[in-house]
Amino acid sequence: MPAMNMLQALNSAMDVLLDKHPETVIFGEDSGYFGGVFGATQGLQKKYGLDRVFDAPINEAAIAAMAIGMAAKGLKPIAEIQFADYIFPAFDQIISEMSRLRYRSAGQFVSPVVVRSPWGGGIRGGQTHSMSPEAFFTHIPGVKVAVPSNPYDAKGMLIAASEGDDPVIFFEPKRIYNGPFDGVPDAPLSSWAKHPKGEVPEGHYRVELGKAEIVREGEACTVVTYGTLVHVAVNAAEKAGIDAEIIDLKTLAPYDIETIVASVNKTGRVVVAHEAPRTSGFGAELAAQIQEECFYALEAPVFRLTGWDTPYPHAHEWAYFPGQARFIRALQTVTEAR
Amino acid sequence: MPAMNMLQALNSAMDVLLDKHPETVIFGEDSGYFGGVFGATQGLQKKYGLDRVFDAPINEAAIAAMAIGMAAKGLKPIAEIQFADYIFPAFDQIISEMSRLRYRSAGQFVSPVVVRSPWGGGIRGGQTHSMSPEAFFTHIPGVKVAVPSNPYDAKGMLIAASEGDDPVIFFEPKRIYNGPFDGVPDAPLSSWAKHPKGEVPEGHYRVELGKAEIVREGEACTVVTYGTLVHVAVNAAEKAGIDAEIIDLKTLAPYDIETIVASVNKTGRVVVAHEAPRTSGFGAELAAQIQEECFYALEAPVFRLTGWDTPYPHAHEWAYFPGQARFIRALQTVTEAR
Amino acid sequence: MSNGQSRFHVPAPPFRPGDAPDFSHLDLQKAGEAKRPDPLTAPAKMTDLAMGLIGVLDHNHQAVGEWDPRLSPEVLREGLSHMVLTRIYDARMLKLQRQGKMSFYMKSLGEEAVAVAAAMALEKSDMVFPSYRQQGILFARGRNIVDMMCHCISNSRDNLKGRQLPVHYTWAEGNFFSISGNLGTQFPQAVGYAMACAYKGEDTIAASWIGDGTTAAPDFHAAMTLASTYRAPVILNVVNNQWAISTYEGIAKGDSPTFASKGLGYGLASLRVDGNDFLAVYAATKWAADRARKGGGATFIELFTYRADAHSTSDDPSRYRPKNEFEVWPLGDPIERLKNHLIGFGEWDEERHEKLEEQMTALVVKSYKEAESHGTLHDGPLSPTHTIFEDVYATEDWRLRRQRQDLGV
Amino acid sequence: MSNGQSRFHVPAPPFRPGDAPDFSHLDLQKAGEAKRPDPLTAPAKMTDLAMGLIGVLDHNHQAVGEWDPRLSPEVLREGLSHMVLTRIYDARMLKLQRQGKMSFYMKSLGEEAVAVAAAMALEKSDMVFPSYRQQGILFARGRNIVDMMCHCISNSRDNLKGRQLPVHYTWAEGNFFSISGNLGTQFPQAVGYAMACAYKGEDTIAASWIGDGTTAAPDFHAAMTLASTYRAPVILNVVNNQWAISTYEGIAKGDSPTFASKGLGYGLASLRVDGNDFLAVYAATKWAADRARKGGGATFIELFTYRADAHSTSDDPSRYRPKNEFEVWPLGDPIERLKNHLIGFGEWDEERHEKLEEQMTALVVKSYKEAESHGTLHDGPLSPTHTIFEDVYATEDWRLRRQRQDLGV
Ligand SMILES: Cc1ncc(C[n+]2csc(CCOP(=O)(O)OP(=O)(O)O)c2C)c(N)n1
Ligand SMILES: Cc1ncc(C[n+]2csc(CCOP(=O)(O)OP(=O)(O)O)c2C)c(N)n1
Ligand SMILES: [Mg+2]
Ligand SMILES: [Mg+2]
Repeated sequence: MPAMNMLQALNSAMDVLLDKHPETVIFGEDSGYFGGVFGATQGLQKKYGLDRVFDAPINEAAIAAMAIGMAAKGLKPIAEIQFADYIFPAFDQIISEMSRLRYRSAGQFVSPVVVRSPWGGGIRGGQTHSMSPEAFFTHIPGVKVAVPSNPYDAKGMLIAASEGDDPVIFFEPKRIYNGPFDGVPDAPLSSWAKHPKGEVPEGHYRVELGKAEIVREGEACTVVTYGTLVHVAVNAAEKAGIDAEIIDLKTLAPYDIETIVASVNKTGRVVVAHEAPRTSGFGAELAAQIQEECFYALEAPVFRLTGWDTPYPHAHEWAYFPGQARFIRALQTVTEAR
Repeated sequence: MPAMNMLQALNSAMDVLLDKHPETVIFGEDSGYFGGVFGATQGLQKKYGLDRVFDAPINEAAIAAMAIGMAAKGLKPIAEIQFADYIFPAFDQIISEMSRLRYRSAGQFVSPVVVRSPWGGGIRGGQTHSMSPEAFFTHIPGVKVAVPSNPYDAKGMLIAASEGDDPVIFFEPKRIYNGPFDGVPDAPLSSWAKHPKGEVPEGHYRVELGKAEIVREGEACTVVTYGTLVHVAVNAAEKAGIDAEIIDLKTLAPYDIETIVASVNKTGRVVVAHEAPRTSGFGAELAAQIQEECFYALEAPVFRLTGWDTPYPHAHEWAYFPGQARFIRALQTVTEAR
Repeated sequence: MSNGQSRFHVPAPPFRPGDAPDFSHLDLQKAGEAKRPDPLTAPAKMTDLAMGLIGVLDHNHQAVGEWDPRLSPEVLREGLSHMVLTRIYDARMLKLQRQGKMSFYMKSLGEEAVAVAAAMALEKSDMVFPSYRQQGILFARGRNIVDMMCHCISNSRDNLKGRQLPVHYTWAEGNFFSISGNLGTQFPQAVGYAMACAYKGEDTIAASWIGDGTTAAPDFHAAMTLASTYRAPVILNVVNNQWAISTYEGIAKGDSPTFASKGLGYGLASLRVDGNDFLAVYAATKWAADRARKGGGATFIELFTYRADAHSTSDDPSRYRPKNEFEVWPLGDPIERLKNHLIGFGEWDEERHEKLEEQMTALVVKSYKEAESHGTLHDGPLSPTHTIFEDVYATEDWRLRRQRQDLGV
Repeated sequence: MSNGQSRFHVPAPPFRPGDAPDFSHLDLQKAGEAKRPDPLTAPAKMTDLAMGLIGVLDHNHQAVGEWDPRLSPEVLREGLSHMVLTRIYDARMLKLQRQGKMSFYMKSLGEEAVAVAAAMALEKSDMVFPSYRQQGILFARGRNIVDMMCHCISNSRDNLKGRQLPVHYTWAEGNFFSISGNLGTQFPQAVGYAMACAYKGEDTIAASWIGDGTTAAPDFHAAMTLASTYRAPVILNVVNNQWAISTYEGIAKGDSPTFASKGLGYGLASLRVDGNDFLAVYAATKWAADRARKGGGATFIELFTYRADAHSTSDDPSRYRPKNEFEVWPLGDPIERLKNHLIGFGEWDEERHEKLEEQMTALVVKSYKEAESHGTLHDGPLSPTHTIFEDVYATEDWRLRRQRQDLGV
C-alpha cells in the first residue's frame, strides 16, 4: 500500500468518488484549476473536467446553497470551505436548510452534502485561520460532524460521508495534513510515511461514520479527543509514562457513546480534549454525558483540556494550543486525583 | 410601582435609554413605525424620531454590521433580530467581528452592541419561530449572553446591557412576554400583574449581568435554568412537592458559577434545563462545570432536561417542550437516585 | 437629493394611516409599449425592460403589444379558475384560522396572477422554489385541496407530519420544493438545482420567488451571483407587493430605480412585469423559460403587484398603511382584469363567473369537511408522536432512539 | 452566449500558464474622455461612468480631461514618495518573511496608487476600513514605519499584542480601522460608521476597500443595501486587481458588464476608475468625498488594476496565470506613470527618483533594525503571555481569570 499524507489521501478519496459516481461534483474557492489552497483537489479538474471540479465565488453561503440545491436534484456535492473560520457566512444555510430539509419535507427532499474544511490551529494562522468550530455543528440536529486524524481515516471517512445519505460537516486538521504532530512546536516534523495510518489503499474503501477507535489501550485513565490532539495525547501519555487509554472519536455527531462508556467504566478517570474554547465546547457535551452514564464509575471529575475562552492568538499560538505540557499535566491531574 | 408585562418593561427600558443617552439608536425589521412584530419598540419612533428608532432591511448581517460600525463610532445601538431563529445570517458578523473587535484591535476599537431577539418556543411558531440558539453564542469568546425571565429583570438587564462596554446577545423568552407560563399548555394564561417581578419601576435602574438569582430556596436538589423554564421549574417543584432550589441563571456568558456551586454543594443533586436540543446545548456546559466543581458533593449525575435533538416541531410542540410532566419526572429522578 | 450637508437619512413611505394614498407619481409604462426581444438577446441590449413595465392587458382589458402570449380562451379560463380558487381557498382558510382551526395563515390576495400564470407557463417538470405566498402554483399544478388543508391543519394526513407551519407546503410529486420559513434561503438553492439540471443534461429548469423585502437578504446576492457566473437555467422572481411586514419597499430598495434593475449589475436578463396582468406574467415567464432552456441562462423578473391584505394572520395592516391603498392602486385586481378581458371578447360572462365562484366555494367547503375528518391541530389525531424523531437523519441514531424512548413513544 | 440548449457552464480565464496573454479585447475608455458631472448629480444621470473608465494620465503621461485634479507638483511628489515607500517596504518585508522573520506577508505591488491616492484625497479624520492590501494608506497618513514592522513581526511593541496576522494593521489614532481576516465583513461596518458620523452631525465620512473576489461575498450586498437605503456618507471601493487567490475575476463577476455597474442596481453613484492612474484615483475619491460630505450619499468605485505579484506569501501565481501578464497589462505601473508625468513637466528626474528610492530603502532598513530591537516572532520578546487573556471583554471574568491562572501567567 502506498504511503500518503492526509492531503493525498483526501485527494485520492475524491478521485475515487469522482470516478465511481457521476453525481459527484466538487467546488469551492480556488478548488478548481489551482486545486485548493492546501492542494486537496489538485489535478482533479484536469482529470475530470471543468464541470465536475470547479472554482466558486467567495460566498460561503452561496457555496452551501448551491450544494443543497444540487443535492436536492440528486447530485452528490462536496463543497470546500477554504478555512473553517470562514464557514460562518454559510451557517444559516447549514442550520436552517441543509440540516432540516429532510425533516421539514418529511423525507420528500434531502440534501446529503459534504462540507469539507481545513480546521484547527498550530500553523501560525492567527485568529482567522485556526478555529475549531465543531461544537456549533454538533448542536445542529440533522448534520453529522466528522474529524479524521490520519490519512487512512481521512480517505475512508470522506468516501463514507459522500456515499451516505446525510449532510456531513467534515473538518480536516490542517496541522497534520503533512505529518502527525506530537504537540511540541519546535520538534522536527514527522512524516505520515512512518505512521501505520499513513498506509492508504489506492481504491475504494469506507471508514463508517459514528465509530470511535481506541488508538492506545490503557487502564489508568481515558482520553477522549479527535483530530490533531489524538497525536498529542498519545505522545503525552508516552512521555508521562501514564497508562492512558486514548479514544480517537472521529465522528462527533453522532458520537460513539458505547466505546467511551466502556473505557471510562474501566478507567474511572477521563480527560476530554479539544482546541476550541472551553465554554460550551464539545468537551462540555462529552463531560456531561460521561458523568451521567458513568457516574458511579468515575473516580475523579471529567477533566476538560481545551483552548482558552479567547480568540486564537497569533504570536502566542503555543500558549493557546493544548500542547504536550498541558496534556501531561491534565493526565497527571486526573490520574492523581484523590 | 406599575405592573408591566415583559414587552412593556422592555419598551420602558428602551425609552429610558433613548431619553438618557443620545447615543442610543434602535433598529430592526419592522422595529420603527410599527414598533416591532411583538410591539417591543412601540411608540418609540414617534417619541424620539425617525433617526433614533427605525426600520432596517431584511438582512440580519447588515443589521449586525451596521450596529458594529455605529458602535465603533461611539453610538450605543440596540439591534432587534425579529426571531432568534433568524439570527444566523448575522452569525458571522457576531462571531468574527462583534465579539473580536476589542481583542484584535487590542482595545483600540470596541463594539458594545446589544442584539435583542425574541427567543424560545411555546407559541406554536414551528421550527422557524421557536429556536433557543443560546448555546452557540456562549461558545463565542467576547460576547455576553443574557436571558431574563421576568419584566423586572428584562428592563434592568437591558439597561445594564446597553450601558455596558461589551456586546450582549439578549434573548427574550417570547412565550412569557405577556405572562408567566407554568408549563401546562392548556392552562389559562396568568398575568404578570400578579407576579412580584411584574412590578417594574418607571425610571432608570440596572440589573447587572453575570449574577444569577435563587428564585426558590430548597434542599432536595438544585435546578439551574433560565427564561421560560424558570417558571415551569417553580411550578413543577410545587406540584411535585419537591424541595428544589431553583436558580434563574439570567446571564449565560459569563454565568454565575458561585451561586450554582454553593447551591449544588448544599443539595448534591442537580437538574439543568433548557428548551434547545440536548447535544451540545448550554446544559452540557453547566453539567460539565458542575461535575468538575462539585464532584464530591454530587449524589446523583447532573440531569439534563432539554429539548430533543430534532428541529422544533409545529404540531407536536408540547411533546418537544420540556413541560411540567417532564420536569416533575426529572426532579423525581435526581432526588430519588440511589 | 441633498440639503448640502451630510445628514442621517431614513426613508419613509409616502403614505401612512390617515393619509390619502395617491399613486400618480408612479408613471408606469403602458401595456403593449415594451418591446419583446428574442429570448436569447444579450442582457446589455435590453436594459430598458428592467426600467419599464411589461404589460399586455390595457385599461380596456384588451391584449396589446408584442408580449401578448396569444393564449386560447380555454387556457385563459383555466387561469381564471385557478386564481378564483386560490382566492376562495385563502379566504376560507383565513376564516378557519380565526376560528382556531390552524395556528397561522397567509393569504395571497391581489397577487394571485403572479403564481398562477407563472405555473401555467412553466412545465410541470420544472422545479419551483416558492415563498409562502405562491399557493396559486399548487392549484395550477392540480394539487389535491384536501391534502393542502390537511397540511394546514397539521392533522394525521399532513404530508409534513405536522412539522411545518401552515402554508409552508412541500409536494415533491408536483415538483414543488419544501418552503422554508427563512427568507431568501431558497433563492440560491434554486440556482444550484438548476445547475444540476444542466449538469445532468436535462431540459428541466428551476424557478424561485421571493418578496420585495427579501431582496435585501444576503442570499439574494448569493443567488444572483451564482446565476450569473454559472449561467444557470433558472428564473429568479421578485414579487414586489410593496410591503414586507409593516416595512414598505423603500427600505429594501433604497435608491434603486426598480427592483428589476438590480439584475443588470449581474449581467442578467432583467424584466419588470405588471404582476397583476395574467397575460404579462405568463408571457414573461414563458420567455424566461425559453431563454433558460435554450442555454441563455437565468432571468431576473420583478413582478410589480400589491399585497392587498395583511402580511399574515399576525399583523393588522391598518396600523401601518392607509386602509384603501389597494383600491387606488393603479394596476388593479388580477382576477377582475382577466375576467373582463375574457368577457370583452365574449368568452366569459358574469353569470359563469358567479357559477365558477360557487363551484369553487363548494369545492373548498367540501374539501375542508373531508380534511377535518382526518383530524385537526387541536383535537387531533395528529401524526403519531414518535414521528417527531424521524427524518432528522436517514436513520435514527442512539441519541434519538433514547430520546424517543424517554418520551415513551 | 448559447448553443441552443441548456448546459452546465463554468467560466474560465482567457489565459493560463503557458498562454500568451493579450488584453486587446479590453477596449478601455481613453484617459480624459469621461465627463465629470457635479458631485451631487443623480446616479441615473451618470450611469456611463460605471461602464467606461475614468482616467487622467494619457499614454504620453499628460494629465487630460475634466477629471484632472490639478494637483501641485509638491502633492504629486508626495504621492510618488508614498508609493515608492510602499513598494520598497513591501519588497523588504517579503524578503524578511522568506527569511522567517514573520509568519506571513501580503504585497500591494502594482496597485499602490489605489491606496495612496485615495488616502491623500480623504481627510485624515475620515475613517478608513481597508482590506489587507491598502498598506499605502498608512504611509500616506504618516504612520511610523517602525510601529508597522513591530506589528508584522509580532514583537513586544506590536500595538496589537501579537494577536493578529502580519499586515492586519489597526491604528486608531490615524483613523485606520482594525483589518479583519474575514473578507467583506467591514464593508457594511463602514456604512454603519458613516451613518453614525451623519447621526452625530459630523463632517467626517468613511471609506472601505474590498477586492474583486470579495464582491461576491454576502456582506457586499449588505453594505450596498445599507448605503443606498440610508444614503450614508461612505465611499465603497472595489479594488479590481483581477484575481482573488488563484481565481480570476470572472468567477465573482459572472456576466456583469463591469464591477462598477453593480452599484447601479442599488441606485448608487458608480464610477469605474483607472486604478493605476494616481490622478484619476485621487480625483474620483475627492469627488465621492465631496458628494458624501454634501449629503449626496454613498459612491461605489471600481478601481481597475492588476495584482502584479502573488496573493500572499502562501501562493505561487505562476501555477495559475501566465508569468508575464502584468507586463502586457495595458494600464501599466502606477509609479512609473506618475513618475513619468512629473518628469514630463520638469518636476522630477531619474536621478531624484533613484535618490528617493535610496532614501526610502535606507529608511526601511533602518526602521527594521529598530523594530527588531524590540523583538521578533521567533526569538521574542513578545507581548507578555498574560495579555492573551486581555481585551476579550472590557474586564476579565472568572473564566478568563481561572484560565490565566491555570496557564500560570
Ligand atoms: C431571515 C428571516 N428574517 C426575518 C424573517 C421574518 N419575516 C417573515 S416574512 C417577512 C417579510 C417579508 O417581506 P417580503 O419579502 O416583501 O415578502 P412578502 O411577505 O411581501 O411576500 C419577515 C421580515 C424571516 N422569515 N426570515
Ligand atoms: C469569508 C472569507 N472567505 C475566504 C477567505 C480566504 N481568502 C483570503 S483572501 C482571498 C481572496 C480575495 O480576493 P479579492 O477579494 O480579489 O482580494 P485581493 O486579495 O485580490 O485584494 C480569499 C478567498 C477569507 N479570508 N474570508
Ligand atoms: Mg413584500
Ligand atoms: Mg483581487
